[in-house]
Amino acid sequence: MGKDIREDIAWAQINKDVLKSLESPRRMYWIILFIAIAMIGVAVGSEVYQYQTGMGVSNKNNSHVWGLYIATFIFWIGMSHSGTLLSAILHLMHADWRKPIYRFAEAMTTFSLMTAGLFVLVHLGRLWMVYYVMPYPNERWVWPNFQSPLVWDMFAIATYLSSSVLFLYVGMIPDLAICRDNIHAGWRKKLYTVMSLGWEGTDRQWRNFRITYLTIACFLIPLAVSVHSIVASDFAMSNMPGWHVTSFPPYFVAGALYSGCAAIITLFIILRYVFKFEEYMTLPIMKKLVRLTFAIAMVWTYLNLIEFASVWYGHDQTAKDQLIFKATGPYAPFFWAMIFFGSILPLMLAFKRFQTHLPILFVVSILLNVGMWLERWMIIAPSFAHGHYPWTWDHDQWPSLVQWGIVFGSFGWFTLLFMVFCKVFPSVSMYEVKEMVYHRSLALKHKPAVKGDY
Amino acid sequence: MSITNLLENWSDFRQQHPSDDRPHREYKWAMSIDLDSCTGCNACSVACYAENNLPVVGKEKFAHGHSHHWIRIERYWDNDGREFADQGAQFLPMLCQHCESAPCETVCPVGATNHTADGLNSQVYNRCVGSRYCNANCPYKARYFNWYDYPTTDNVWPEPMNQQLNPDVTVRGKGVMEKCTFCVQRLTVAKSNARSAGRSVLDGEVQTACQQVCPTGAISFGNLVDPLAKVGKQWMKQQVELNKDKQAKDAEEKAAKLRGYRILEGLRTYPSVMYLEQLRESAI
Amino acid sequence: MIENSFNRRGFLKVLGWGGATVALSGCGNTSVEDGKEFVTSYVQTADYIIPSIGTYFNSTCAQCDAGCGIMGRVREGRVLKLEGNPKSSINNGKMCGLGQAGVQAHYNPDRIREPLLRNGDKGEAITWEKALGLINEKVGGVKAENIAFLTGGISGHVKALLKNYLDALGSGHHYVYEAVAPSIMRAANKKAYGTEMPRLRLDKAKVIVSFGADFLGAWISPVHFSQQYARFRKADNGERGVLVQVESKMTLTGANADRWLAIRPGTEGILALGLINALAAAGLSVPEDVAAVVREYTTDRVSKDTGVSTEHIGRLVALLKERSPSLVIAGSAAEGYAHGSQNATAIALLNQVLGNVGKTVEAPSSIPFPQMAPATGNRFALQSLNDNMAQDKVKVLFSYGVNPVFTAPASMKLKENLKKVPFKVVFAHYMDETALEADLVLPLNSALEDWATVMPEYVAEGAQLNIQQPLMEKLYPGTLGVGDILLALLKQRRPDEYKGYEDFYSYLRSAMVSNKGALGGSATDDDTFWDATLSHGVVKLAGTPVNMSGNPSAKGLVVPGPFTEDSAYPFHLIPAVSASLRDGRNANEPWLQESPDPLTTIVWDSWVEMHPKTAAKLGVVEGDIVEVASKSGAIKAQVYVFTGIHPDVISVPLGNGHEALGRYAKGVGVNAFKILDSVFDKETGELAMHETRVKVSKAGQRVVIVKDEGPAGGNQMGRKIAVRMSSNKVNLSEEV
Amino acid sequence: MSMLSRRQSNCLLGELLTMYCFLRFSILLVGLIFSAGSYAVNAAQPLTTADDLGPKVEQPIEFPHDRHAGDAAKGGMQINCMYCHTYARRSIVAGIPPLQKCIGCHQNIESVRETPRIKKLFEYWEAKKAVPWKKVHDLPDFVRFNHERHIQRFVFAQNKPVQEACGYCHGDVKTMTVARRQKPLSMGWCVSCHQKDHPVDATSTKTTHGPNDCWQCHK
Amino acid sequence: MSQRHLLALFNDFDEAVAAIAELRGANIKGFDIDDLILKSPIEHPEVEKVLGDKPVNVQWFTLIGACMGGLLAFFLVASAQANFFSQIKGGKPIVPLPPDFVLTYEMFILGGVFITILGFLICAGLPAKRSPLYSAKVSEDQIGILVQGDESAVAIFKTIFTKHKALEIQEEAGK
Repeated sequence: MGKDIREDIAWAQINKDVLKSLESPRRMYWIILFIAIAMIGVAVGSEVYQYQTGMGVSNKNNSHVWGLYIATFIFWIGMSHSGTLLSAILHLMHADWRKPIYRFAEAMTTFSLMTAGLFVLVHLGRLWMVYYVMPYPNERWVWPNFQSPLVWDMFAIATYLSSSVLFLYVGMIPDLAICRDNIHAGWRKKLYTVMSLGWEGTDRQWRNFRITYLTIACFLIPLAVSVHSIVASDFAMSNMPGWHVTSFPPYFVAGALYSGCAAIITLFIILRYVFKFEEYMTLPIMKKLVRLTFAIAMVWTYLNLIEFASVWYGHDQTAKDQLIFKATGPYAPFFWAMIFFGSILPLMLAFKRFQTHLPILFVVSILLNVGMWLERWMIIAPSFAHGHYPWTWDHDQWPSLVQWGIVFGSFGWFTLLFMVFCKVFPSVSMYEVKEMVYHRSLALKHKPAVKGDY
Repeated sequence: MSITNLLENWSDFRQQHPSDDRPHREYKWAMSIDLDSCTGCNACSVACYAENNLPVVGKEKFAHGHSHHWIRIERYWDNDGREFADQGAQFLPMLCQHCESAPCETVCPVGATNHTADGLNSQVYNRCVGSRYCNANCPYKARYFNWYDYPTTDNVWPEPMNQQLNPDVTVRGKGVMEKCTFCVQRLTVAKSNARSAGRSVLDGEVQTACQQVCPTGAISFGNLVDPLAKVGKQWMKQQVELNKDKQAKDAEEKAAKLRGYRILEGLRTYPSVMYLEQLRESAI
Repeated sequence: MIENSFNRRGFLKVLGWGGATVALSGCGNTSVEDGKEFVTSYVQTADYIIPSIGTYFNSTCAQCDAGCGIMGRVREGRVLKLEGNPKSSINNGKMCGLGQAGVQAHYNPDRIREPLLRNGDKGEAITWEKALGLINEKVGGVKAENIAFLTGGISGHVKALLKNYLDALGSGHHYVYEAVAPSIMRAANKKAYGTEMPRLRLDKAKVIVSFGADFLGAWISPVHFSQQYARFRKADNGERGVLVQVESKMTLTGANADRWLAIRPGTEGILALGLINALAAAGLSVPEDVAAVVREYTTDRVSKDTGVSTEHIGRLVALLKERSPSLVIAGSAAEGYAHGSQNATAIALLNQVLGNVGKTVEAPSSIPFPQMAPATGNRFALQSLNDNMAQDKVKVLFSYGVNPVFTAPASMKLKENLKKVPFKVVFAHYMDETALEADLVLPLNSALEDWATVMPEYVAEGAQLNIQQPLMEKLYPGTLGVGDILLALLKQRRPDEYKGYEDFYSYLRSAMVSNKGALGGSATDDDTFWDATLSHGVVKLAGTPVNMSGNPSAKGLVVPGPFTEDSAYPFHLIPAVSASLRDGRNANEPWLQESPDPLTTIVWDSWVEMHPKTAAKLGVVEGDIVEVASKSGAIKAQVYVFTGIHPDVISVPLGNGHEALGRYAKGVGVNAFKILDSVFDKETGELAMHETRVKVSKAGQRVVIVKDEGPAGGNQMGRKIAVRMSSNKVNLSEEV
Repeated sequence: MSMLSRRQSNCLLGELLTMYCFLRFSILLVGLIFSAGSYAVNAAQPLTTADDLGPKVEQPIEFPHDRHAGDAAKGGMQINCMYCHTYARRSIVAGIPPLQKCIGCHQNIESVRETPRIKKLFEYWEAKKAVPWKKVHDLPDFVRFNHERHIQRFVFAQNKPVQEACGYCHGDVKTMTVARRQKPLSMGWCVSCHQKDHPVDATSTKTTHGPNDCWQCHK
Repeated sequence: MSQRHLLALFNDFDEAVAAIAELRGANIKGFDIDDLILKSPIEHPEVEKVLGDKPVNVQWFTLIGACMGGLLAFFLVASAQANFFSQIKGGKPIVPLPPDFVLTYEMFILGGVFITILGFLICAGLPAKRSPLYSAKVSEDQIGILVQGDESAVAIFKTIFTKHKALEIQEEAGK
């Protein structure tokens, strides 16, 4: 296994390389940006149409009341878990190879949550009344229903979003200070000056910073788990066959980590190319990432099987019918595609030769995400099409172009946010790469490690 | 002071429906539908359209499953492979079951659907934000969503048809969920009249629109608390109890004479609508 | 409910509805908005009018000929909903969907609002003065025998007035036409029982054998029969009546039968005779001449001819023998053949043999005012009118309450013949197919704006005169009631006789009040009588029961054998009469279009019903568009496959396929009337509705049928939803 | 040693300072959170006596409520509210009297017969046209407020003076000419009263609060 | 006595550690080792060690914040349920504990995170104005030692720094 990172890389060089990403990306960056904006245009157009005409244009119906919006909502929520995985979990586990790549993973967390949040709005029949969901003292003397998993969602996502934004921001303060010190004019200078809060890298700052970062990381892990468990309880708390499954929360969390990792691989490759990060986002790191993804894929597969088995050997005939319907009904192609992309395809990642083959990984990681997206859709659609009440079973409900348009546009929205972030803020954590380089070089010199080293 | 209130009345707040020790006080509206009398003629459904301002969505939208029929007639065949459906069809009017433990109520994020003191499952249109979770969680799928703006952009009631609209019932705009209300506008009037007269509502004083038209009188509706009410007697006779998810009929062989049952009772929704099984003559 | 004791006409004038606002869309506005809306207030009002509380006025339903009493809920000057009038013995406060949709006929946006005179292809709005003047001019210019008046079933004072008008003209022809009417059965009943429409006591019967009579759906007086049916099913003594339905295409009644027997089309008479034979063999006393006729109808032969298994025949015989009284009904499916009269006669014979006459088949009452007695329509009338038109014998044609251009089979060439009539006046609510052909269209008041009296043909006991009164002020000033038009026309002819009547209301009131003795109000003064009459909505008339014959006789009974195969047109076409659309005149009421057909749950369309075997033979599946071609024409519609139909039969519902009428009806479905062959009942000359043979071929397209049932169809998938049990396990008398 | 202690004390001081800041802050925070919490669930509700003056509504005839219902001392006729708004006790709406009723009195009152308002009134009467009064208390369409119940409860059962009972929601109409909304008529305003306990009738000490389910008022 | 500030930049971290150790050992008059501020581009727990044991108080904020968040949530939710007209929901108690605990949990975390950040800002003294003795190098690759001492000590500082191969020494008068 090669080196995660060259330990002889000069610190000034790190600054220079990363700061360069704020200045002059490859042309591909602008192309991506343009495409993203065009995609958002599609979504905005679709949403305006849907807003004005009514939810009916999304081609849902009375037994099939949820569609792609909720599926994609879960998808994006799931996506957000990767950031937490890399920055918080691996941070606690002292896996320092995460350092060059955790920043963008965290940004991904934030932006995919922001995208997910939009889907809640898009999904609502009366989105102009969305403030009814907020618990605030009002003149109507009315409160939201705190028993509803959707309100839990609201709480959980608000918590998660604000916590991860803070986490991202706090972790970025030292880097913002670097930016402040190296950029001397323009709005950026002002932005970095304000945002770095006057960080000087003093020992007092570092000391508190370290503890704070660790504490929030500790909070974020259960939070992330709870967020996706709560999203899972939107389903598990209901009585729909196919949803009313005890193992949904862990299953959702595993799926979330899985899709998040796959997305990180994709973005890793894109960023590496676009911002010329070859020195930092190195193949050995990719290799570790791929192996992690593989492991999570197997966990997910296992939980998937558990879910099927518990339904199959359970006594709930309705749920069993539902499972059979999924595997044999009109949704069968999607179901089997999901199994293929989610469980079979990742087996490829077990082979060394694919673990660093970027073009293949790029394609595979996208397919994995397609599989994970299908997983969410396969939770939503077949259950509605085959619920408790046979009279209202509907024909396979194919979403309308409006739904597809908004889902499609959401990827543009995410990409736009993400790409703008990478252009404005250092997407590789400079100070942590320096730490990494520093510690690697110390280890290389066979110097006795200082106590408490990591 | 809210917290004081909370601490003082804690035991009250931990109380739940349905429960034997805290039955409904004055009213518990319930229904029973005799499937042996129901001929599937659809009169109830039309009556509901007339009474409750249901929009006629048209063929295109009906095809997409956007229809609004708060009471819909389902038609089942049980000819399992025989050449002819020679025992006829089974018709079943399905409407909101006004479950005592309604799955829709707990999941509504804004509390637009609640349980009223009269045992109705209420739906407040104006509070609804349209998350459609209630419908997702309704095992009977008896809730209907306004997928379009029927009164305005869809012009479902072109002039002068809008003059038919019942002013006692809101005309729902787009994005809200709606469902059978047991004709709550009629119940409210009946209760108000009864209170002014210093009594409670008598059996038969108030009818739901569907009950009123039913040519064969298959639908009975009334107050389950009232010992004189027909509906209560029917429930009693059929040994169907509101607060149970397993009835005498399910338990014992000797109860085979009973034909009252509630749909999907196993899900513990405790519906307020009892159905009476359809009968077929064995001699022919 | 508040009893009405107020001068109705005055009331409507005083109230108006100008101030009434319509509550639309409740969910948008979330705040208190002052000064945006107007308050409903009156100039003058009655004590019982309280804003926001509905007042009920009784009237009569005009949606079909059953004549149910209705009760309109009126609030702030608008009629909101129709409910059943509990005082009417026909429906006792109940309603069917069709009746309730009357409110949509009233508020229909496609109603004609002023008289229209043909100008090329367009109608030009003219004044009533001009329109009536034109009629006067035209009828004055032709011989009385060249004037024809075509109406649907008509009764009451309007009928009397129409009669007077025709007399005043020197007696033109009055054709009473109904596209869907049990006219062959009427003739057969007349022959067998001595009365056209005996009263059937379903509630008294222990067994009902119905040969295709859809008495729960669309036959004669469905709401009335449904109530009797409920009592039949849940008799006071606890014995549940058994319903056996014999027909080739399942009707709503068939779907409710304990046993539905699919019979080869047209062989209903054979089965009836076979049953008589088997009953005789089982020991029932049968007159010798009858026994002689039926002797050859052995169970084996009957089973072979009809397709009903010997086992079922045996059980049916046992049941009829065991449980008495029974009731055998001949419905439209039995009578719709070239030998329909014989079928109906054979079925009547079965009733007589079973001794049901006098028990479950009762004599109707005579009607005290023959000039107001219902004129029942038939299809023969249209045939004769058509012939006369073809021979240029009709110069002026009035048409009221029918839509012959829509309901006449294409083979009659009615539309072409109509063109030969120089002046056609159509009284219409909508621009229907017939109105489009007219030279002058006179817009009518809706049934909820109009005065009339209705004498229903079928009332359980005695006779009844129903009042039809306005429930609200006219929506459009340009419409007139049919009574008013006739009165105005009569004033042209006999000014002296009618000048005392300002309008039809005053005519009606004085006609009623002057006869109050016969109408059961002799003891009261005029105003009280009139108010009470309006308040009740119905007047019970004392009638004497007519004589009825219970003696079975086989005289002249010939029942032909089953059809021979026709290889070119292998299927029998059964035009199904749907409970809500009937002959199609109500097709523009959206509630009816959207209320699913009970058996197929299809909405907003027509379809071709067929048995799975048939479908397999033709290689079609549900949703395939097929072409149904008869000798007279072809239609294309979607296939619906189900097991409630005989494999030799396909069925297309009537009522849809309008080319005009209005926004809700136009272009929906196909018109099965058009492809009916010109085959007539041999005895009555009526068009035999079920006699058409068709061939079916795939047209290549496939659609998704718009219906309420999902992909699970009528299958409960093992979930306990609609449950059925055997009736011998339950004692209904113990139930509440 | 001394240095050490100094350093320590320095440290302690800093510590204490920090802790003090922190404590002060957290005390503040606790206070804030609890007050926010209880305010939120309890105290935030609008005051029942709050006035919320609605817009001026222009009526076809400026009906002088003060002349009709006002105190005798101020030149009013002291007519009972329900003499004109007669439907209030038996219908969900209070209703505007039919024109007939206005005329019924005014055709006998010669003294004001020629004033412009009365002239206008007679113009409507002669044209047999209802006066297009505008709604002053116009609740949204999804709200069902039942006048009958409130009048039965407070006027007939509890024996409150009519003007007090009506005035609770409509303000002191007897001092106005054209009526104008004086209370917010918001949901919280309704609820604030429904949650209170009111005596069941004039004599008993038993109290109940208003009905609390949504469908009482929403349709 | 006027205080002087001195910032020395080092390239070699070992030298910087050694310089601090020497400063501590030198026992310079008018200089307190606690006033020494280390500025570095990366976290240096091992370097900070030589500065002595300096406690961190952020955890207390975390504790209080989390508890406050949880309590607030529970009481807000339960009181709202109890006061919001006691709307009955689907056979559940008016104040059902399991769902309320979910929200309590979320708010527990939210409170914890927010107050931790607040605590961080307070404890780390942020946001602040940068001190005038600041070099962009400390955010790049050099370690800076900022000392504060009496004028008399400046020379000793300089000597020690120079000895340990300080790249640059910045000087400024104290306030």
